[in-house]
Amino acid sequence: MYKSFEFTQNIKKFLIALMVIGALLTVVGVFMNLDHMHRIMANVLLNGFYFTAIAMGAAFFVVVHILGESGWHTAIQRIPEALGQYIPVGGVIMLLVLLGMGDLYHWTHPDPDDTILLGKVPFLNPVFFSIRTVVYIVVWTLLVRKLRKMSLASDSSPDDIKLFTRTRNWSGIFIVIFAITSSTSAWDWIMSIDSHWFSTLFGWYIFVSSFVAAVAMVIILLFVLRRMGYMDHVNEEHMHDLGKYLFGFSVFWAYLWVSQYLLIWYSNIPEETIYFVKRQEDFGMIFWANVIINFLAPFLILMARGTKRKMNWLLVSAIIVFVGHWIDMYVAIWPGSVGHADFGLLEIGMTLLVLGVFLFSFFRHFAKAPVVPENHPYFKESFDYDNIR
Amino acid sequence: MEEKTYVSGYFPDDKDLIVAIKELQEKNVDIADVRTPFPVHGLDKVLKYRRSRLPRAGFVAGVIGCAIGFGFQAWVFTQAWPLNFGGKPFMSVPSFIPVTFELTVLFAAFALVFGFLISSKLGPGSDNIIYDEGVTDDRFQILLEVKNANGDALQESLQSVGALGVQLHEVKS
Amino acid sequence: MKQYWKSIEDLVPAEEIEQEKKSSMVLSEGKESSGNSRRDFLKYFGFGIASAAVLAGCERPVKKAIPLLIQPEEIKPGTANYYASAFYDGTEMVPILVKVRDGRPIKIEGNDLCELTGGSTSARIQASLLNLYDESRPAQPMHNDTAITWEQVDADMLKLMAEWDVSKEFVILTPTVLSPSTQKLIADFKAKYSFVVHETFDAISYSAIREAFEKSYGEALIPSYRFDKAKLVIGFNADFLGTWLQPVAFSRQYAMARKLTGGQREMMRHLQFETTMSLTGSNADERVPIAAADEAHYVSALYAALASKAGVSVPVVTIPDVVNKIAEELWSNKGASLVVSGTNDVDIQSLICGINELLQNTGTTVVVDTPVHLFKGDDKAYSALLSRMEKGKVGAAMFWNTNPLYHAPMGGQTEKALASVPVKIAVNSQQTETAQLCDYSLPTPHFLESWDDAVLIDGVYSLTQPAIRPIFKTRQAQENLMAWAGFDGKYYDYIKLYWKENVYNMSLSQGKQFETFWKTSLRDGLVVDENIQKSKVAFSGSDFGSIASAYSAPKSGNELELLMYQNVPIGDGTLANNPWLQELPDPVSRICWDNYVAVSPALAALRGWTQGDLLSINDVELPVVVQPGQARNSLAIALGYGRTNAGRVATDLGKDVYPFVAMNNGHRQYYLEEVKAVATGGTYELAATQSHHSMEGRALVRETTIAEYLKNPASGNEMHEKFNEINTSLYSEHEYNGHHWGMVIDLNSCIGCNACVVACSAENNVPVVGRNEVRRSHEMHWLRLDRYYAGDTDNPEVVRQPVMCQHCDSAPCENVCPVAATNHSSEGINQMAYNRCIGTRYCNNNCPYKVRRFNWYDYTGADTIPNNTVDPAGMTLDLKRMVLNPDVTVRAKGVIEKCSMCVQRIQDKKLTAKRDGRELEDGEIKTACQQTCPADAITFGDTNDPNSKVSKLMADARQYGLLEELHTLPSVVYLSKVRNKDKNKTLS
Amino acid sequence: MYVSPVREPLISGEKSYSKVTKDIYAPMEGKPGKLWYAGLTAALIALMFGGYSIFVTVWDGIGTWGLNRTIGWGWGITNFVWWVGIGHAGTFISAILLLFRQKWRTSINRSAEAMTIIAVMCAGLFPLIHMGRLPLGFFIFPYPNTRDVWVNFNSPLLWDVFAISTYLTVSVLFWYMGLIPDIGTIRDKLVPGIKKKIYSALSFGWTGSARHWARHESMSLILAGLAAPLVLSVHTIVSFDFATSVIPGWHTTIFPPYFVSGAVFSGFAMVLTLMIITRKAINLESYITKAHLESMNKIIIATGSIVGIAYITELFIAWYSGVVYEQYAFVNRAFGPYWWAYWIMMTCNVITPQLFWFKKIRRSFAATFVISIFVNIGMWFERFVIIVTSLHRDFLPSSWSMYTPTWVEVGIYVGTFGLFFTLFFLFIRFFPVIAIAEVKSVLKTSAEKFIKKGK
Repeated sequence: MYKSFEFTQNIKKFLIALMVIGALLTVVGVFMNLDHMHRIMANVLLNGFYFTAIAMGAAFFVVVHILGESGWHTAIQRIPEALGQYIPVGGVIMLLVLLGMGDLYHWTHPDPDDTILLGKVPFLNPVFFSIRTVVYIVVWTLLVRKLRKMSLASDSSPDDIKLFTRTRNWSGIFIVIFAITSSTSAWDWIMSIDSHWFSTLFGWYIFVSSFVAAVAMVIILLFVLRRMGYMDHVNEEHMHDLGKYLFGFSVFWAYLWVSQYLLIWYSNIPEETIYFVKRQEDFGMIFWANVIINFLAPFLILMARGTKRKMNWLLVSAIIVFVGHWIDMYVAIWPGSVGHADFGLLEIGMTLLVLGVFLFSFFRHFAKAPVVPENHPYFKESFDYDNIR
Repeated sequence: MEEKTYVSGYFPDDKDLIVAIKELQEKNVDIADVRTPFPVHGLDKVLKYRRSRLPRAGFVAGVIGCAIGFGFQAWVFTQAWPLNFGGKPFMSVPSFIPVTFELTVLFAAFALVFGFLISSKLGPGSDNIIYDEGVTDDRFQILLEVKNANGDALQESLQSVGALGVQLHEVKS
Repeated sequence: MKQYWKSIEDLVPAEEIEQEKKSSMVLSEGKESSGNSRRDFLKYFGFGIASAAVLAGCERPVKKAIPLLIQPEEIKPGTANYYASAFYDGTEMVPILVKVRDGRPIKIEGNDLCELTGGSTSARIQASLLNLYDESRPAQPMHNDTAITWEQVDADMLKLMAEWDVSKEFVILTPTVLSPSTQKLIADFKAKYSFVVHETFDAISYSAIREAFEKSYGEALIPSYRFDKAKLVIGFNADFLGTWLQPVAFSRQYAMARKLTGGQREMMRHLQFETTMSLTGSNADERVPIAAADEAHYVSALYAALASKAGVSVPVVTIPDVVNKIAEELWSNKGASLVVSGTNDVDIQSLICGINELLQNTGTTVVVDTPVHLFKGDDKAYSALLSRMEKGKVGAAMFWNTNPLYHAPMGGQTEKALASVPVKIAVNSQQTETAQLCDYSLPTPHFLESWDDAVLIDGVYSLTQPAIRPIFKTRQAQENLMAWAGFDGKYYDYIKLYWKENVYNMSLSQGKQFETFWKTSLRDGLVVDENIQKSKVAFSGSDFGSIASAYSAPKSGNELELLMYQNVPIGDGTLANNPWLQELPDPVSRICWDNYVAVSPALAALRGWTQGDLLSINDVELPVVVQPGQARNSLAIALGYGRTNAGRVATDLGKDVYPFVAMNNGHRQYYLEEVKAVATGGTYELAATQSHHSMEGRALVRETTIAEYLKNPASGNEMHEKFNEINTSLYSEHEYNGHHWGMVIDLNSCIGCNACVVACSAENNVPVVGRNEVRRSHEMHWLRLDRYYAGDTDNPEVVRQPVMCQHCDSAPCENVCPVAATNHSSEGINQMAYNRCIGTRYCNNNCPYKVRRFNWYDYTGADTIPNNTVDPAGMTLDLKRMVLNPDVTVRAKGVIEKCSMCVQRIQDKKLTAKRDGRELEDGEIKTACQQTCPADAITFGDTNDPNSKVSKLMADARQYGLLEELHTLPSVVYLSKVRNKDKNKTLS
Repeated sequence: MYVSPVREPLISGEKSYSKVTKDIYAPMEGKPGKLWYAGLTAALIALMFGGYSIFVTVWDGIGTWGLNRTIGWGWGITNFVWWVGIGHAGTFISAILLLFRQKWRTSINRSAEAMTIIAVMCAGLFPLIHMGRLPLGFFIFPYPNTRDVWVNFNSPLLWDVFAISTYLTVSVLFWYMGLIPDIGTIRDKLVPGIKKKIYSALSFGWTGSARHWARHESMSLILAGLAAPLVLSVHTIVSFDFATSVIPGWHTTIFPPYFVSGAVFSGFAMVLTLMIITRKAINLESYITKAHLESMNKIIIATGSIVGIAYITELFIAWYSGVVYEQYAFVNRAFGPYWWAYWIMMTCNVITPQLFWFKKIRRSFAATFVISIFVNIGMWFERFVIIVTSLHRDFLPSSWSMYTPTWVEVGIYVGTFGLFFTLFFLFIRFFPVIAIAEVKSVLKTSAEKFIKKGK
C-alpha cells in the first residue's frame, strides 16, 4: 500500500554531481584561501555543525513525538528518522574541526596576561575539547542508531507493545542526554569562538535554531519525495502540522533571539555587548537579515491557515528558513573566527558538498525501510484527525 | 412583529445526528439550525458552513494594536518629551517590544471575543430562544423552519430520519 | 526680625547698594535659565512661619553682625547670607562661615581665609549647628528647679557677692579660654572681687604635653605641629587626624603632604604605633599594634636608637627590630620628620620632646615659638581644686561650659567635692551632668547665638558673631560676670573695646579707622597679625636617658588592659546630644549610636567572643566588636557615651567609661593597666552600617606603592586602560552641549574623617533614623565611607572609599523606573523627581553601588498619614526642623532619595553667574562634601570644560571609575591610592 | 477521529453524555457541605489577616517589612513571581495543549484556568503594595496629565503592568468564553427562579447552535494561538524585571525561557495539589484519572528538568564567564549565608520531580500530592534565592546585608492564600469545575466505556 522508496541511480547521479561541483568549488576556494586557514576552518565548522545539528534536530523531532504520545507524526516519521542517521558522517567533519582548532578558537592560544581566558583553561583546552567532541558524536550516533533500529524492528513485529515501550524508554534516555549535550556542544563548538563572551541562553538558542532548520529540512524532503511520487499518504493535515511547527518554532527562535539581544542591549555591559557590537558593525546587513529572514518570512507567510496547508507555500518558507539558519550560524561563527564577512566560492562549494553528502546519507537510509512505520500503535491516528478551522 | 414557526427534533447521539442531517440534505430539506451539547466533529463541514471570519478580524485588530503600541511609545519617547534614561537612545526599539506585543495580543483578543459575541448575537441580556433544555445536556437537535405551512411535512421528514421528540414551536421575533 | 535687619542697613556702604541694584537688572538678560520665584516664595512662607513662631518671643536686639559674601539692604527671602564666625567647643577652634536663610542658620562652612584649615571643617563642627536647635537645651534661668528671671539671678548674685566670706573662694571653672576679651573680663572680675578664682578644666586632658615642654623647654606649652613640613611622621597612639589637638588643621596638613596631584611627586610617609585601630592608624602607610602599656617602652627604645646615632648618651633599652628600622628612616629624614604621642603621660611626652630634638625637628615640624593656646587645663590644679572644695574652702563654683562630674569623676571624688560647695552655678548651653547637682542653672546661648573672640596662636584673632538671636531665655556667661561686677554695656561692647585697645593698636590695622577695621574684621571673621612678636623658647634639656631607662623592657603580659579613646563622631561627649553625630558611623568600625569594647581578633578567637557578645569590664557591660589591628591583649572603649543628663538623644546611649580615668603622675591617664573582662552570656545588637570588611579581591579601591607609582603613574590601575579598550556600547552616548558635571575623589587624600557625611546630611536634609533603624540597615546617608581591611587580620591594611551616587551617564537605575521619576539631566546629573516617585525601589536594586536610599518610614513628618512618624531623635520637632535647608525638598515616606550633586548649589551659582552676566567660573560651585573636606579629596566641576580642575584630574593616570567594567559611565571618578611603603618589605 | 485502542482511557467508568452533565453539576446542587463552609471561613480569616497586614504596610510604610538599603525586594516580589508562575498553568493547559491537541486537557483546563486567574490576581497585588506610595500608584499608567509626564517604557516594571493586565484580561476572556456553554448547561438544569435568571444572563443566551460552535472553536483556536505566546511573554517579562539589570545572579540571558519553564512547572504542581484534593472532595475521580496524573507529571519532569538544566547552566557559565562578581554570586548562593534556601530549591525543584521517572510514582495520587507540594515550596525558594541572595551580596561588599521577613510580610502572603482559597471555594461552588462540553466532545474516544442513551 505504501510505496517504498528506491534510491535510484538518477538520484545518486544527481547527488554525486552536486558533491563533485561542491568539491571542485571547495578545492578552488581552498586554494584561493590557503593563507586564510581560519576562513577554511570556519567553513568546515559551519557546514559540519549545521548539518549535524539538523540531523540531531530531526532525531529530536522523532523522540519528542514518541514521548509526547503523538500519533499524527507517524505518517512522516521515517523522514526525520533517516535524517538522524547522518550523525556519524557529520561527526567525521566535526573531527576535521579538531584538526584546525587553532585557527578557529582564540582560547587555544590565550595571551599570557589574559586572566579570563586562562581561567577557562580547565574547560577550554584542546584535549578536553577533543574528548568532548568525540563523546558527543559517539553518544549521539549510538542513540540515533538504537532508535532507528527499534523503529525498523517494528516493521517486522506488529502489535509489539513492549517494543513500543522500549522505544519510549530509549527516547527518554535520548532526551536527557541531548538536553545536556545540545547546550554544551553549542558552547564548545560555537560560543567558545568568541572566547571571552558568554551567554547562558546560547545553547538553547542554537538548539532551537537547528530544530527549526530540521523541520524545514523535513518539509523540503517531503516535497522532494512527493515530487518523486512517494509519500502520497501525506495529507493537508500533516502539512498543516508541519507548517505550524515551522511557524511556531520560527517565532520561538525569534523570541530567544530577542531575549538574548534585548537583555544584553539593555544592560549594556561591555563584556557582553562586544559580541553584538562586532556583529552590528562588521556584519550589519547579514546580522539584521538573519532576524528578518528567520522570523518575518515564516511569520508572515505561514500565519494564514491556507498557506500552511499548501505544499508550495510550505516549501518556500522551508527553503527560506533553511538558508536563513545557515546564515544564523554564519553570523554566530564568522565574526569571532574570520572577523569580517566573506562569501565566495569556498562558502558555496563547501555548503553544496556537505549538503550533497547529507542528502546522500538521507536517501540511502530512507531507502532502507518502508516509508512509514505501519506497525506503530498510533499509526492509524495519523489519518483520522483534523485541525480546527 | 413577525411570527415564525419551527419544527424541532433531537437525536441522542452525534453520529445519528450527522447521518440524519445527510439524509435530510438528500431530501433537500433546509436545515435552519442544529444545536448540540458540544462541538460535533465535522458538523460544520456537513452543514457546509463557511469558515469563520473571526481570524481575519483578530489579525486586523492585532495589526492596529501593534501600530498603536509601537507608535505611542515612539511618540512619547521622541516627540512628547524625550528624556534621557540611563543613556539609552530616545528611540529605544528593543524596549518597545514588550508593550507592543502585549497590545497586539490584547487588541486581537478583544476583537476575537467581541467578534464572536456580536456575530453570534450572544451577550448579557441576549434573548435567544431555547427550544429544548436538553440540548445543553445530551440532545442533538435539528431545527427546521416552517415555510409555506409545511410544518407537518417537516415533522414527518424529521421523524423519518429517526428524530425523537419532534414538535412545533411558534416564535415571535 | 525686621528690627534686626533694618539695623544693618545703614552699615552697608552706598556703592555696594548700587552694585546690588545693577546686578538685579542683569538678571533678565543673563545666560543661565531663571529659577522659579513662586517656589522660593512658598518655601519662604512655609519655613518662615515656623521660624517666626519660634522666634516671636525673643525681642532682645542682636548687635551689628556683618554678613560676609552678600551685604543686603535687608533680608531677602530665599537668599542666604553668610556670617563669619568661629567654632570652639573646648577642644578645637576653627573659623567658620554660617549660612543663614530667612533668619535661620542652616549650615556651617569653614572660613576660606583661615590658612590653617583652608575653609574646611570636621564632622563635629558641621554637626554643632544642630545643637543650636536642640530642644533639650536649658531654656531659661532656674534656681533649684524653679524658673526665675535674669533680674532675680542678678539680685541673688549681687547679694551673694556682697555677703561673701572672703576666706572662701568663688571658683569659675572654664575650659581653656581662647578669648582674650573673656580673659580680660575674668581678670577685671577678679579685680573687682578678690575672692574669685579662675580654674581651667579641659574635658580631655593634654596636661602632660605641657608639663613635658615645661621640663625640656622651660615653658608649659603645646607647640604648633607642622605635619605638612614632615616627610616622615611617627605617631604613638596619637589620633591626630581624628581627635588629637587640632584634627582639622592636621588633617589638612597631612593630606597636603601626601597629595600626588598638581605635579607633586613626593609623599610624606606615616607610620603609626597604636593600641586600637584609630582613624589615623588606618591611614598610616604602615602600622604596628602595641599594647598601651608598652608605648613608653617603644618610645624609649626609639629614643635610645636615635641617641646612639646622634652620639649622645644611650640609655640601656632593648630595642625592637622595628624601632631600629624606624630610627634608621627617621635619621635620614632629620629635620623633616615628626614624632608625636597622644598619651597623657609626662615620661612619654618628655621622650617625644627628646626625640624630636635629636631629630632637629624643633622649628620645622615642632614649632615652639608659636604655641597653640589650646588645652591649658592643668590636672594637678584640678586635683588641688577638688581637695580645696572638699575642705570647704570653696564657697561657690560656677561651671562655665564645664562638666567635671562627667569628664573627670575621679572615682567619686568630684561628686564628693561638689557636694561640699554651698553654691553651685551651671552656666551651659547644653544639659550636663554637673548641672544636675547645681543650685543655679544660668543657660548660655549656643555659640551661633553668641559674641566672642579667640586667639588660637598669638597674632591670629578671630571673632564669633551671632547668626541668630537667642532662641531661649539665655545670657552669655560673660554678661553674667559683667552684670555681677556692675560693668556697663553688653559683652559685644566689651569685645569691641578690647579690640580697639588691644588688637587695633597693632601694626596690621594702621591706616584704617577702627570702625572700618572692626567691620572688615567682623566680615572676615579673622585677623592675622604677621608682625607679632614671637615668644622665644629654647630647648633647655632634660635627662631623657634616665627616663628611657625606666622602660627598658616591655611591660605588657597576658592580662588585659583597657584603653579609653575618643571616637571621631562623639569625641569627648560634649556634643553628644546631637542626632547627626550619633548617627554618624565611626570611621573605623562603622558602628553608630553606641560605644563598645574593641577586641583583637586573636583574643576574640581565644575567648570565643563574637560581635555583640556582652562583656562585663570591671562591671561595665558593653558589647564586643572584633577590631582587626587591635593589640592582642588590649581592649578599647570610646569615651563620650553613657551620658546621664545630656538631653533626649544622648542620655543613656552606650556606657560611660570616664570613671575608669584615674590620675597618674598628676595627669589623667586614659588607660587601665589591668581589667577583668567576663562574658555575661548576653548579646546586644549594635547598629553597624557595614558588616563585610573585605573587598573580596575586587578592584574597588585600587592602590599602589609610591615606588611603583613613580615608575608608572597608572600602576595598580592597569585595568582601567584594559576596560577602556573594550568599553563598547550598543548605542552612542548622549551629547551634553552645556555643562556636564563631574567629580573626582582622590583616594590618596581622603582620610575618612566623615566630615563630608555630616555636611551632606546638613545640606540635603538627610533624615536621622535612629539606632533601631540603622540596625535594620535603614540608614539614609547619601554619602558613605566604605572601609575595607586587607591582609593580616591582626594588623590589616585599611582602605576607604567615599561612595555617593556616581551619576552614571549609563545608569542602570534610571532605565528601570516605571514612572520616569529618575532620569538624566541635560547636565549629566542623575536626578530624582521625588514627587513622581512611587517607591518601587527597583532603581535601588539595580544600582550596583547601592547608593540609593528609601524612606522606609515617615522619618520627616512629610507624610500625609497621621501618627506614623518614626523619629527617635526628634528631628521632626518644629525647633529641629529649623535646620532644614529650604532649597532641598524634604522627602516623604515611600520615596527614594540619593545624592543630587548638590543640584541646589549648582542652580544657585548658575543664577548668580547669570545675574552677574558672566560665565560660571571653575570652582565656583562647591558641593557640600567638597567644601567641608579638610583633605581636599573631592573636586567638583564641569567635565565639558577642558580647563576645569576636574577635567584635568580626570586625565590623571590614577583615574578610574568604580565598577567601570559595567559601562555605567560614572560621572564620579576616583584617583587610586598610593602607599608610601615598600611593596616587599614591611616593618613588622 | 480515530483513537488508538492502545491508549489508556482518560475517563473511567461507564459514561453517557447526560451522566457527564450530572456528575459535574452535582457539586453545585443543594446546600454546600460543612467542609466547604469550614474551608471558606478559614480562607476568609486568612484574607482578613492579609488585609490587616496590608493596612499596616500602607499606613506605617514599607519599613514594616524586613527590607533594607541593600535588599529592596524580598518576600513581596518573591510572592509576586511565585503567584504569577502558578498563574501560568491554566493558560498553558488550555492554550498550548489545545494547540498540541492534548485531549487530557479537557478535564482539568477549567479549574486550572480559574486557578490561573485567581493566582494572577494574588500576584498582581504585590507589585501594588510593594510600592512606597501606593496611593500614587496610578502614576504607572500613561495617562495625559498637566505635567506632560508620560511613563518610562524602558522599565520592565512598566512592561509588567501591560503584560500582567493583558494576561489577566485575555485569561478571563478565554476562561469565560469557554464557560459560556457550560453555564448554559447549568442554566438548563436549574428550575426557574432567581438562580436560573442569573445563570441565564451569565450564559449570554447560549443555544448550542452549530454555527456558534463553529465560531466558538475558531475563536478558541486563535485565542489559544495568541495566548500561547502571551503565556511565554508574561513570565518572560517578569524575568526581565531581573535580567535587564546588571546585578550578578539577575542579569543572565537564560532567564526568559527558564522562568517560563519554571512557571509552568510550579503552575502544574499547584494544579495537581488542588486537583488531587478537589477530585476527592467533589467526587470527580472518574474524570481526573491516573491518565491525567501521568500526563501532567510528565510535564512536571520536563519543565522541572529544564529548570534544573538552567540552574546548572547558570552555575557553569558563571564560572566560565571569568567575571568575579558572577562567580561570587553563585558561590554565595550555594555556600553563602542563604545556602539552605539554595539547597531547598535544588532538592525540591531538581531532585524530587525526577522521582516521576518511575511509573509507579507518577501514577500515584498520594506521591504526586506530596511531590507537588515539594515543587511549590521549591519554586517559592527559587524566587527567594534569585531575589534575595543576588541582592544581599552584589558588587560592593560594604553594602552587603541580610534579610529576614517580618510578620507583616508573612501576613500578606498568608492573606493571598486567603484570597486564593476564598475565590477558589466560590468557584467550585458556583461554576462547573470541569469543562462539560469539552469532556463530552472527547467522551466517545477517551472514555473507558461510553454508553449511548436512548434508542
